[in-house]
Amino acid sequence: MHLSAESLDLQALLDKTADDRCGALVVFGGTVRLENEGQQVTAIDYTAHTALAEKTLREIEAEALERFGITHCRLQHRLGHLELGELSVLVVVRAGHRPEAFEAARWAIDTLKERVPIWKEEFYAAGGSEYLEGTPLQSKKSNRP
Amino acid sequence: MHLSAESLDLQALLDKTADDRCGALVVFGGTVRLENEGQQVTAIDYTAHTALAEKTLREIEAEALERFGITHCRLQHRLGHLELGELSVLVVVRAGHRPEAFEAARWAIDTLKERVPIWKEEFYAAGGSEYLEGTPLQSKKSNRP
Amino acid sequence: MATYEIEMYGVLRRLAEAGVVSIEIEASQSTVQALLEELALAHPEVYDRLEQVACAIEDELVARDHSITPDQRLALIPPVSGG
Amino acid sequence: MATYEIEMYGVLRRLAEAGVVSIEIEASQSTVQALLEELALAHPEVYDRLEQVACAIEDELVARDHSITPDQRLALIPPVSGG
Repeated sequence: MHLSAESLDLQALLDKTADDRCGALVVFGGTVRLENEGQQVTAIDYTAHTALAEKTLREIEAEALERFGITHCRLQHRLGHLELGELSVLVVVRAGHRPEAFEAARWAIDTLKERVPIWKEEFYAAGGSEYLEGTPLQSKKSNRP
Repeated sequence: MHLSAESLDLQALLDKTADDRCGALVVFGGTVRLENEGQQVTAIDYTAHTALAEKTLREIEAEALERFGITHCRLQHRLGHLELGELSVLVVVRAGHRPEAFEAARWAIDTLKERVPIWKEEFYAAGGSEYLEGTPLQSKKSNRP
Repeated sequence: MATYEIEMYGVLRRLAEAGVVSIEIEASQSTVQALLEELALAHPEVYDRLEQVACAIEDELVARDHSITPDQRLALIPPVSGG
Repeated sequence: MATYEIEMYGVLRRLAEAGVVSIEIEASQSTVQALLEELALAHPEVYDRLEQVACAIEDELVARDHSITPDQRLALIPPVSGG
């Protein structure tokens, strides 16, 4: 389960990935921040294309294992209404050693932000809300001649 | 408290550093690994020069804030007898954005391994134990002419 | 004529004021591109977003010359901003 | 002559088979370097480690020409391997 309407549970991910073969754990967490581009934020609503997002998150996990030779990579993203400070995303990487663990975690969150169909709508203290400018998905190229 | 004879408590560090100004959390954890340099490990004993280690850990935290412009950096190291899979060290960084959070966490664990007077004695399935080759501390240069 | 349903995500849902919009086109023209062109006519408020939109059917991204049947829903994926 | 205590850490503790060793030197020679030279004579098993050892008094690293008094304990810090 890569998308969750409930609070993300880091300890559960750590328990699921516990592995004596690994000496290094790297976690990235994204949290709702009070300020963005000069505006005071009060909350963020996250929505997703759930089928494509789930599949893409699984693909990024598998690609991280292959690219970086790490042992575990787990990605989870929160959906729904998040208050300040709440975790929106978790990346958990376990590997033999720390260089590849750091590299894989960084790559996984960067890639998640580029490829996974999730959208944030920020709500402001001054009133109103905005969908943030995002990253266009690389459209599938035509298979036709 | 930077040195602990008890299991390290990541959740406590996350709670202590919770901060609405931060959008990025990076955690590094070191865990006791089953294999090192071809030998099967059963446990590690960590010892420290506690006064100098505490002070050096505090210095690295403060230096991380200044170097990387991050908001929080907490370091904790376990002492005593650790079984396979147990956490030996935790680095918790919170920052506005992820690039500096990743850089600071990586720098903090690298620097901890170079500067903090802690020693590991590995115990092997084949019997016996070894102190691992370490990194010499940069000796203080003479103040005299 | 055949009726197609198009799912709107992110900012498109706000602009179109709907999660799903229905479009009618000739069955013989049933490509993703034809649906987008008809959508732009029926919903001009999303027109200038369509260039940056990716298209999906179920959990597959599809190209604009992909053929589509009325039992398939086209999903419009604007630039993503998760994390 | 004055008695000085030297704390052994890491592999030094194993080699010396003691956490603290006592050394006697002339009070007039009381530098860190003089203590290390006497230690090498009294405990040849640690001799070849001393070049890579850092020295501390309480929570301060000190240079080898640092003066030391018998009420201060010198700590010998071999290469570190935490993390």
